[in-house]
Amino acid sequence: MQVEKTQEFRPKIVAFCCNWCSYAGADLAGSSRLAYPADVKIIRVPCSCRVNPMFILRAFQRGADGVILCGCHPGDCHYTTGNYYARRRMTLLFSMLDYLGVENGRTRVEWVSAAEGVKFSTTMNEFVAKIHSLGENVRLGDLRCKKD
Amino acid sequence: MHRTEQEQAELLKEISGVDTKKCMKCGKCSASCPAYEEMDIRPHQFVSYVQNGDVKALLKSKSIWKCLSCFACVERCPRDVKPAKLIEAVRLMVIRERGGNYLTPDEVPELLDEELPQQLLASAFRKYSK
Amino acid sequence: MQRIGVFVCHCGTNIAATVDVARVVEAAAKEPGVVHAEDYQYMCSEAGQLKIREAIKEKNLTGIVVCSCSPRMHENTFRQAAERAGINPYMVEIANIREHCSWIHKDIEEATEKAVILARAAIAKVTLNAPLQSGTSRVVKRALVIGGGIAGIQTALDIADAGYEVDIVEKTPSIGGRMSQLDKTFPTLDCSACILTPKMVEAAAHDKITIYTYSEVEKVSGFVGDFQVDIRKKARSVDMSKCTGCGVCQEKCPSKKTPNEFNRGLNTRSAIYTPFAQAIPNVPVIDRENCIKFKTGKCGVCSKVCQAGAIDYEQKDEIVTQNYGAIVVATGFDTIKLDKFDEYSYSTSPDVITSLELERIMNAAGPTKGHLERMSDHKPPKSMVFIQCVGSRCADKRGKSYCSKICCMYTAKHAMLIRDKYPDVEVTVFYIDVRTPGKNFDEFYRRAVEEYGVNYIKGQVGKVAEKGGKLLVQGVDLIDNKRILMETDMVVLATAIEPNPDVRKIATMLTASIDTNNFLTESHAKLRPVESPTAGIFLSGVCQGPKDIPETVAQAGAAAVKVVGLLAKDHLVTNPCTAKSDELLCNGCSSCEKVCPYGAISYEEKEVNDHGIRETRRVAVVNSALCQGCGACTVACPSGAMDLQGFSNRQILAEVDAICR
Amino acid sequence: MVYSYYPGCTLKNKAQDLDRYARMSAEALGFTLEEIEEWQCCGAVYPQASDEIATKLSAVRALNDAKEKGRDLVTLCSACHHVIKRVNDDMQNVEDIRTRANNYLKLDAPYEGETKVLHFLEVLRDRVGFDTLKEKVVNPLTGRKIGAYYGCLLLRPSGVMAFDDPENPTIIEDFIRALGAEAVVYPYRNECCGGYISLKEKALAGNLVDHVMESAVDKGAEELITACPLCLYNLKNSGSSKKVPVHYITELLAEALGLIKE
Repeated sequence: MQVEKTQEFRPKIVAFCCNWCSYAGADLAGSSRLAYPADVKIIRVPCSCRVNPMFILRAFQRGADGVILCGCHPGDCHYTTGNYYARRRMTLLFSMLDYLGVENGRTRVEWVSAAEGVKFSTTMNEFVAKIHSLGENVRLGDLRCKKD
Repeated sequence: MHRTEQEQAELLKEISGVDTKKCMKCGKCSASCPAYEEMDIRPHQFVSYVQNGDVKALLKSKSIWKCLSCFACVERCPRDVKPAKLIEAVRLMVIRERGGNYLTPDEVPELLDEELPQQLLASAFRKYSK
Repeated sequence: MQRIGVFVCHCGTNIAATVDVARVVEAAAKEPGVVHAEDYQYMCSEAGQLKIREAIKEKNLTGIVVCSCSPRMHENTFRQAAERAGINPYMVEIANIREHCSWIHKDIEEATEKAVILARAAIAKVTLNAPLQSGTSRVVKRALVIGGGIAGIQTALDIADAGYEVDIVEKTPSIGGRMSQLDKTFPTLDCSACILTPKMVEAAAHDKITIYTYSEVEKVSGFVGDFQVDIRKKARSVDMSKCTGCGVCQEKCPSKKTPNEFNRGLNTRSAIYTPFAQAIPNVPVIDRENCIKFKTGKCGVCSKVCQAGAIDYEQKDEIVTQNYGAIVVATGFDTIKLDKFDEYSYSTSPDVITSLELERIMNAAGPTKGHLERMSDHKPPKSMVFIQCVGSRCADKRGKSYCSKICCMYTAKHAMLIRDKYPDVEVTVFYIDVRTPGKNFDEFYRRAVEEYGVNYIKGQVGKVAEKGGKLLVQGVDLIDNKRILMETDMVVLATAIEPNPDVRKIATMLTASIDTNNFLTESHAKLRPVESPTAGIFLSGVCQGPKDIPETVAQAGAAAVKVVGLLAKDHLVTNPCTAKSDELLCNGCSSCEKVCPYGAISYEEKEVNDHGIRETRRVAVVNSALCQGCGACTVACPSGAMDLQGFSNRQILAEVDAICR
Repeated sequence: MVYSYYPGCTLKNKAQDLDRYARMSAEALGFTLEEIEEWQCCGAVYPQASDEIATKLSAVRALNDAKEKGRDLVTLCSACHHVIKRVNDDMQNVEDIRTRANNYLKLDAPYEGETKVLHFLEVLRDRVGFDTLKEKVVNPLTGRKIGAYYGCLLLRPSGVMAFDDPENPTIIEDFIRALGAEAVVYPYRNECCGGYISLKEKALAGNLVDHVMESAVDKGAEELITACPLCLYNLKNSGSSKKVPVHYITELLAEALGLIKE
């Protein structure tokens, strides 16, 4: 049993969620008991525009296999325009990650409103499945962090 | 090639580029049409007939030969639907079929008169025949 | 070194059924800095909170982590508990092990493992938390209302009645707005002036209300609670303290050719004028562009006839600077220009008019003294045609995409009034839909049809052409599927309304957002309908969206309540999770300033001590009263000088590390 | 200034006056209309269907010819102007039509709507200027009450044609005033006369012409001018109402410029 567990690939997935829409959407997924894999761990940020590309690079460096950023729908940002900044920054970052050999599928931006518990859960299920299909991320991992 | 009425309706939408769903049924096209009285199916009805897939009636309609291509309906439509394009598409669907021509060369001599401009013949053949 | 306490909640069985709480406690206790860890049935209960308070005191905790439900539920509860025990409320972090864990996972092993990781991330974050102090900012107990129509007047009256000072700034020479131009109002048909003028008088007489007419807002700075506003009082050329409002100057003024704006250009007025007889203040202004004295230097008739000696050609514009705690926008609307709808012959025929023009024609104080007549030959019409939705509900660029909302009702009103007063006039209405959602509205419309015999035709008009001194209306009846070609004497166009064109300029000054149709955006379409997303800015009337009078008055009252709620506070507590710039790292590049949606970042020349070197640098300074804490600037900053308190780079990275460990 | 000029089928035939007076007047006003070589009939009807390509090619050839000479393309007949202007718009904005038309034509360089299409009246208004025109008038048409007949093709759809306000145009009225005559504005000046269907639908065309004539007469017009040979034919020959004479715009222009010797 124990042996089987360690052999199974359990991806590490970081989800940045804005406080106003997506974090609330995740709460709604929870209160609606809409399951998604436990591999997803959410970090709360005030707005998607708070997410510095550095945070995502750091996650990959520390062994994350996928990073997803969720924010309010365009036009619905609590801070009016934050999600537009996020979208532009992530577009740039993702193209750079692609260049570095980190597959496009390992990163994703999704707009999830506070009412979209279903969407949150579906998105996370899809994303985890995608990461499973891509397997372990080896590109940016800091070898010093690697544990045997 | 045989098409169902629904397929014909889709084809009409495609070659006309008209999105029939945009229509809010105000009737301004028909209110603007100078040929309205001569039409058995009116401009606004072309939009709803196509939307409802009722193409057979349109193919038989004499309205397609009465449309003046004056674009008053296009200009004044508040929803940018462009009924004239739909009427032209129906007309094309008819004349593209064998035997669908509304004007044949042997009819021409008796229609001619002294002053008739070439342009009228050119346009008549383009509108009525393939 | 922090001393951290971890409190794991069972939430009854909500958490404990899928998360092995004891294992979470055990794992948390091993994390660096954790000196206390325990679990309890309901942490949010009084008993649970007591446990937290006691632990803080007994173990000298400096920070706490509560593993429980979503912070959106109980973050405040636990912050207050921490504060009561004497530590800073911002030294609390929540690990959401209910909504994000126990409720969505079935496998106890998996859920427990995840709960441990979430706890670890929260511990890592709280280790880097710093005490934060909510600031306070002052509230100036005075409100500004921009626009003196019914919306502005009602808002001002409600605020003033609650005991606060209010200033109304109105661009035209009198308050009253669009409502003062109306003849009767639906659905009760009371005379507009009879219900509006008492309110105008009340506002003018109110000891808490100051009215600036013929004035405009010129500059706005500051923020919620303390806006500083420059108001330009345009030179009236008449001394308000001396003028008695006798009206002789207007009578004697030789320049009488200026189109009368109040009557929508249907007649003319003198160069010195009050817009209408009940104007408040009842003091005329000189329209300098059309005054002979100002144009040629000669004339001066008004000055000669004024017994009070009130005429002052030398008067200059004056700037009044005033501070306000809150600002209400009530700038109202205008009808759209009809130059793109000439199929209706509005530009070419004087007998084709807008509904607002008809209001003036039907008004006893209007250009025809209330007699219904054609503007071309002043003959009474025998038949009239009303066309609905002119410029409303348009998908093309000619008009507006929205429904103007008021036209169906005022058209029914006009039709009914005309049939009532002139039963021999035939009235036909061309409509697309008749929209009458409102109390007693549909009944009103049905009365127009059933009792007054107004002929409603479902269909539109394609062309209106002048012919033989009459108007030839070419339309369609969609129910009968037949062409309508009728001669008529007058055509009335239910012209779309649009926000007052000045609103764009005002919204920019206020940093209030505006939609593609120039309507001001509300903070939440359902739940915050009278607040702008910009704190301290409120919306009243049609500037926010098309409305009739009852709705406008209701919204005006709602806006006033929000203003009063704000002004009632002695100070405002500011969110301490604001951006902060490290002046040693800042290179003054302005990147942060450009992305800030609140204008919270400015630059100062500041003397800094950089490793012993003293120099003056241009550095970013965040106004914490304006900053809302979104963090856009932190990412824009190329030198890493800008950080967000409560969500700092180091804190978030620590969470990332803890999750990926 | 030399413009490429597309006369079209009718101006070479039944409407030679329209063509001849245009060229004479152009020279008198300081510009030249140089007929493009080997032009083909535009078909006189703009094909609106998205799958019609072959019927647009003659217009593209004319447009490309002007492009190669680096000139603006001037038209006179309303139908030609309508067809060429709209095909040009397709070549600018409709990728599918642009690609397919270029695939057919195999030009040296693909044509992408570079040519500017001007109606003769637009040259007078925007390049010569009606004020200049007024100065060049030697034989002002004083006292004549002239109605402009726009018809439909010059004005609509206004988004593409961008000729004038489609419901209340003024360009021909300004032209009439520049020639010294009185412009009579009447509401049916932009309503269709039914020219296109006058071959087979005589009754309908007659009806529409009557509406236009009645409207013009009601407002006091004593003669009408038009840019379209088909409208001219139809206004003259269809309908039963009282008629006023109809002329080409260029006929009056040449007269006012003193180019017609009695």
